[in-house]
Amino acid sequence: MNIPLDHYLMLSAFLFAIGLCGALSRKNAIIVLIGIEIMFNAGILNLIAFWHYKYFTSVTAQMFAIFAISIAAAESAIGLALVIAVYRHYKSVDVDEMASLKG
Amino acid sequence: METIFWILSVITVLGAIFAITLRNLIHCVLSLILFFLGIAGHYFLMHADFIGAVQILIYIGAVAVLMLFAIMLTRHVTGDEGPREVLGGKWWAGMGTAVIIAGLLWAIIRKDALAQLLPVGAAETSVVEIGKALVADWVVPFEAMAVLLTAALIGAVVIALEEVIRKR
Amino acid sequence: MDHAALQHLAQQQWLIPLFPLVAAAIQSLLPRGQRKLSAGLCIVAMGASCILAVRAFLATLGTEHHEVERAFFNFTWFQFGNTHLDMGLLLDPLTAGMAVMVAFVGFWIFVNATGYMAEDDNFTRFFCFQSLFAASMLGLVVSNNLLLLYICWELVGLCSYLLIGFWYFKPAAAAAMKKAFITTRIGDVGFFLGILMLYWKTGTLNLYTADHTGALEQAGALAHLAGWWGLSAASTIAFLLFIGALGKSAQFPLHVWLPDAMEGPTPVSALIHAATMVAAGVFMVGRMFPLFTAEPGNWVMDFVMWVGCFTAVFSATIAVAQFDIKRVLAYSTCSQLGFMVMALGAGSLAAGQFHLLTHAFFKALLFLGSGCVIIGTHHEQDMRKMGGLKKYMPITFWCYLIGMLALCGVPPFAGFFSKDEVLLETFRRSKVAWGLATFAAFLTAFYMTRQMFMVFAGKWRGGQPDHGHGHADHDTPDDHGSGHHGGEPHEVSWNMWLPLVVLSAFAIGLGFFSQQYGQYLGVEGGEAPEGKALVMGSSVAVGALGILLGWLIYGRRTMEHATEEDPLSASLGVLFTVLNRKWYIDELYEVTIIRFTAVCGVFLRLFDKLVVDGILHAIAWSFWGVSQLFRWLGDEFFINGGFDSSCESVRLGGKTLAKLQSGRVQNYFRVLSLGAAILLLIYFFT
Amino acid sequence: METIHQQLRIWFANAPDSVLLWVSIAIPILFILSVFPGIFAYTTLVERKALGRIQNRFGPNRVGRWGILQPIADGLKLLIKEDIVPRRADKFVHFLAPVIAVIPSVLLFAVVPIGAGLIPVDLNIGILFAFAISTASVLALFMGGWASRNKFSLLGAMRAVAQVVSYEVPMVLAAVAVVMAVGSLSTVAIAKAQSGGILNVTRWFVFQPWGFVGFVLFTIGAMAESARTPFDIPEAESEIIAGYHTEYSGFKFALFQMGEYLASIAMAGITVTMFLGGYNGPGSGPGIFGGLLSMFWFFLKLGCMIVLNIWIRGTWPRVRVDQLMGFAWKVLLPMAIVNIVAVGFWHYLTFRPLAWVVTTLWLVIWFMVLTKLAATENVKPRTYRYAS
Repeated sequence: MNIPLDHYLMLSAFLFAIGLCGALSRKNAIIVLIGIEIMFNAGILNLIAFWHYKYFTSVTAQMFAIFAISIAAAESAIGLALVIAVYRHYKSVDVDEMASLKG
Repeated sequence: METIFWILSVITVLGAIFAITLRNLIHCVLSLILFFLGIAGHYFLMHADFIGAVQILIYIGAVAVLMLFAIMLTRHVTGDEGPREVLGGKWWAGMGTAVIIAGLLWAIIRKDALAQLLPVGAAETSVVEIGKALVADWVVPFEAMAVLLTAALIGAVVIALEEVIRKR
Repeated sequence: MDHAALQHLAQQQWLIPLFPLVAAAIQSLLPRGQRKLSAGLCIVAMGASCILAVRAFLATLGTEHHEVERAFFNFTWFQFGNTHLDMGLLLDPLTAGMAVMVAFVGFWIFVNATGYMAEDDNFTRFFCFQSLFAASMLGLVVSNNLLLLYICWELVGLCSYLLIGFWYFKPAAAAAMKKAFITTRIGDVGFFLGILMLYWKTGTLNLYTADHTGALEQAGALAHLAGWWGLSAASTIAFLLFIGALGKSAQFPLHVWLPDAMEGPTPVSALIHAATMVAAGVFMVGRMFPLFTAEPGNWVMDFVMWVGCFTAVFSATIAVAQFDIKRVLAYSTCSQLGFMVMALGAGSLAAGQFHLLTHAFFKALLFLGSGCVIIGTHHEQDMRKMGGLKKYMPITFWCYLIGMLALCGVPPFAGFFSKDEVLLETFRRSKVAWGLATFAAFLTAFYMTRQMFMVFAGKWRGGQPDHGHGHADHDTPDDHGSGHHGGEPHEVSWNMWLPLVVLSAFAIGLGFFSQQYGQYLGVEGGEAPEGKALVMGSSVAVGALGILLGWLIYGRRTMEHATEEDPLSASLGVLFTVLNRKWYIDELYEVTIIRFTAVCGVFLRLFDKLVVDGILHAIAWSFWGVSQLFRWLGDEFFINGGFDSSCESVRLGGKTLAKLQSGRVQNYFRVLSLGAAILLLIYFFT
Repeated sequence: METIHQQLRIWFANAPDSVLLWVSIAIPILFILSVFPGIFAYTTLVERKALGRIQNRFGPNRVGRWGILQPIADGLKLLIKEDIVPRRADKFVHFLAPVIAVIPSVLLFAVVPIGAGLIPVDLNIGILFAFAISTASVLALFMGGWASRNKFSLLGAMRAVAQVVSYEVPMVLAAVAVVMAVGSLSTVAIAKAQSGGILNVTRWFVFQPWGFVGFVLFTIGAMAESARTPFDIPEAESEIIAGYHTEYSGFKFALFQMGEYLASIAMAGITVTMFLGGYNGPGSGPGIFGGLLSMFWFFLKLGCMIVLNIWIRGTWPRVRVDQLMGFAWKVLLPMAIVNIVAVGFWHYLTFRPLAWVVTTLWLVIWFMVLTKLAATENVKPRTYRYAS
């Protein structure tokens, strides 16, 4: 395989931008979470790419990837639970409507 | 192998784009799954088998399913969005920022010599190594992660159950 | 006892605080009804700790060397990068003696508490806190590490907070708990600074280490490093640490919390004022003593001595004019702590620590005795409403008498020897301080005699059918003396007086070991110092004088009615009121420090409103400006239309962002990514 | 794959390497795609015959002798039936769901060693791969149920997702016990670890206390995961018609069935590999004869597992939803964790008789405790609040 590292980095950058775009512009909280997940994945992809191209003798990158994935899982669980709770309250998952801290 | 890379990349990018642009939320999550699969494929391609399997197990098996459930609990089960919002309203703000960031990253990556690295016949890390590292050098983060996941589990249950508890 | 065995014992020191800790953990889960189990658990755990402490103590006894036999066990708590935080356990004479005292006195206090708290609903909660208190104090004693010591120190503070406010429904108790916590916290700031500075200068928090690089073993080196205020580093650290002790051991400017702490149940008072919390400060100074003495001839030691001396006299004067039985003891504790601190300041570790030990025994005795009196008279604390208790409570009387004589420094009792030693050491350092301290000793004898006569002599002045404050509501079934509607005092049950008897034995006998204790600590005993006869004579003389005066004023003619004026107040006039109001220190703090803090609060709020909010608005506008700049840059350099429009979008986004407080998550997020973009731009162009 | 490649290289030394590579990739794929659907087809026949026998009737007996051509007839019938798609259905997802249902099931066979040295891919994360793939099967059920725009379908889908997610946990933990004992995630290594002993039989994990418990847990989990009776509440016909495939007909329905059966067979294969010694049996080993024998043993055991599944299906009533969930979380999950501890005992107690005693006692005591704790429900006559 003769793909240089920058292909992966650019793919990852591109995915990150897509996720960012989704998180910034969609109103639906679930899609915002999806965007964040995409960004997470782009980051982890970067990590693994660097591991594969440069630091393959070390196990650190994989450890980081595992921890990042676990954290992302926890984050999405909490995020979605929050979305459900917010929905119960506002009857909406539109992030623009969640502008008040008052219960 | 380049072919596989390009195919996977196209799948991944398309999955990501659809995941944030489609109107139907369920479709969004389904294309997100496609995206996750593409990423997992990339991991397998880079001989990070374990991470790939973990990616499928956690993201597709847990996160995506969770999202489907959340959609079911918060929307009409059809998952349709209300008014059309794609490519309208605030859309351009996000798009602009994203394009700027993507462009800058692109430029930076192009500039960096490191990015021209070619793979050096990387040996894959065996699962045994990962396992040993997890319980030896990385045991504190590992334990912290366990605590975090437990806390997240309990927290998610509590947040989601709040209404039920209050009713009692 | 060879060193290996000692080492082995040092490794097991952690067991001593473990038992009460486990007991506390279990009790926190017990239902409220499990009184017997809770108390039993607590006492058994404390007994086990006591046995272990005695075992460790016996092991340290056998050493005949001139070098202090010291064993320690350090282990790494956790590690980050190359830095690692250690924990350690220590076994040396100071620790062993202190641990035995804490565990032993604590044990008997627990036994007494089973009687004192018998009527309380929250019996298990009380014992849970007590156990935790004992555990943290024992942990503090056995630690070979300032971090562990600090953790336990704070735990002790927390437990005292919980225990003083045990009856949190009483407003006075709630206020007292806060006062105790906040006042000691002021001292803790100093303590913490001292710890930080120590770590900064030595790179370790272990007191002793195997390779002789422990904090105390570097004291000599620290004495040659420059610190603050023209002191050497060692003395600076010592000074900061002493501020911590100042709060914990209730020395002069920070003494105000201690008398208020009387709002807690009496066994708590015994535990706080005798064995544990206040002792913690003195013990800590003793523990860190090498730092204090590292640099000879600086003002820190003098400062310590004078603070102690002043507190001793000052509190003794207040104690003269108090009517609450526990308050008299509280100020007496302050005063005695002043003696200990003074001794330490005079440079004698042995005298200070020995007085700490003896004082712990007889003050615990006195407090438990006052607890018995309070129970025996059905929750009466005002001495004016007591009297004649000798007839009703003989056992308590005799034990109390022993405690009182010990405190007054009457020759064969423990207090005589230890106080004598303190005075002697002070005499060698400063004659003025010695004079003042002797005066304080005189006052001590006086106010204790006053108390004795008011409480035990004469005739019973309480017990009027209409007496007291809501006595009716605890006429509910209680196990001691059911038909006591007349308020007749009665002797307490055996589990309350037994501790008194045991502690009395120690209050009598402990003093004879004063020489041995000095040797045991490894401090060279002064060979027949000059002025020994003078000091001893004057000390006995003032003790006798104080008792005599007390008898003259209060003993010849005892009070007849509770409302009768104190004979002293007639002769002292305004001064008596001032003393009764504790020199108006609380009021002084009220008008100075607290008022000042409130003013500061108002000022800070203004600052927040004007400056911080102003900065926030400025940031908002600058963001808008940045987005304007972007537009301009974009127009100038990239005439490309697509880029132009995206810049336009950024500008639009920027405009939205100017309203920073919109509460919209996505807006924040947009600012964030914009910031990231700017950072990337900077990275790209530099 | 590599071994096939090497073998081919020995046999056809002249052929170009790339051709050999593609051929060596194609062989296992073709094998899986031909053999296992066949097994699936005849499993349905066996199932119907066996159920017929259990329910005191004949089962299919018209098409061919003993109904032997029945699966082919069924397949033909389903192929030529009209494919009905509900008008309001999400057409694309509705179409995609049955396809996706089959893919993970087929992929599962990639890590099942069917004989000594006979495995499509010897992944060093074999078991993890299997679990990762099998979670994906839940998506097909969800997509099918959701895309149909039918509330029964949707209910079935939700039930399926909840059930699969719940049973995944004890199943994985049961497998962890094996992984711990072997020290590898590779299915080949797991099978290899069970060879040896008397007649290649005594080292099967099922003959060890923790292995037996693991086997039971895993079998129950696998059964629930593939939604077979008694755990078939996602398609409980008396409650929600046919669950997620209510709106499917024709060949799409067949694909759903196929996915389900293939997953069940593959899970049986993994069970065999992990607990029943895999391909190990008397006479199995390297070489042509040993290899054939090992394949024989593997398929024999697979058949036994399939028959066991059918037998359980025929004899046990369906569980309720709450019982299903309670069983997974209150009994299976703690038992699986206890089992992991048991493996620890087994590993560290090198004196075997002692290990036997300790492990067995540990497991038995916990089993009794857990069943006692879970059996809080008193069976009382039902009371009807509004209809008495």
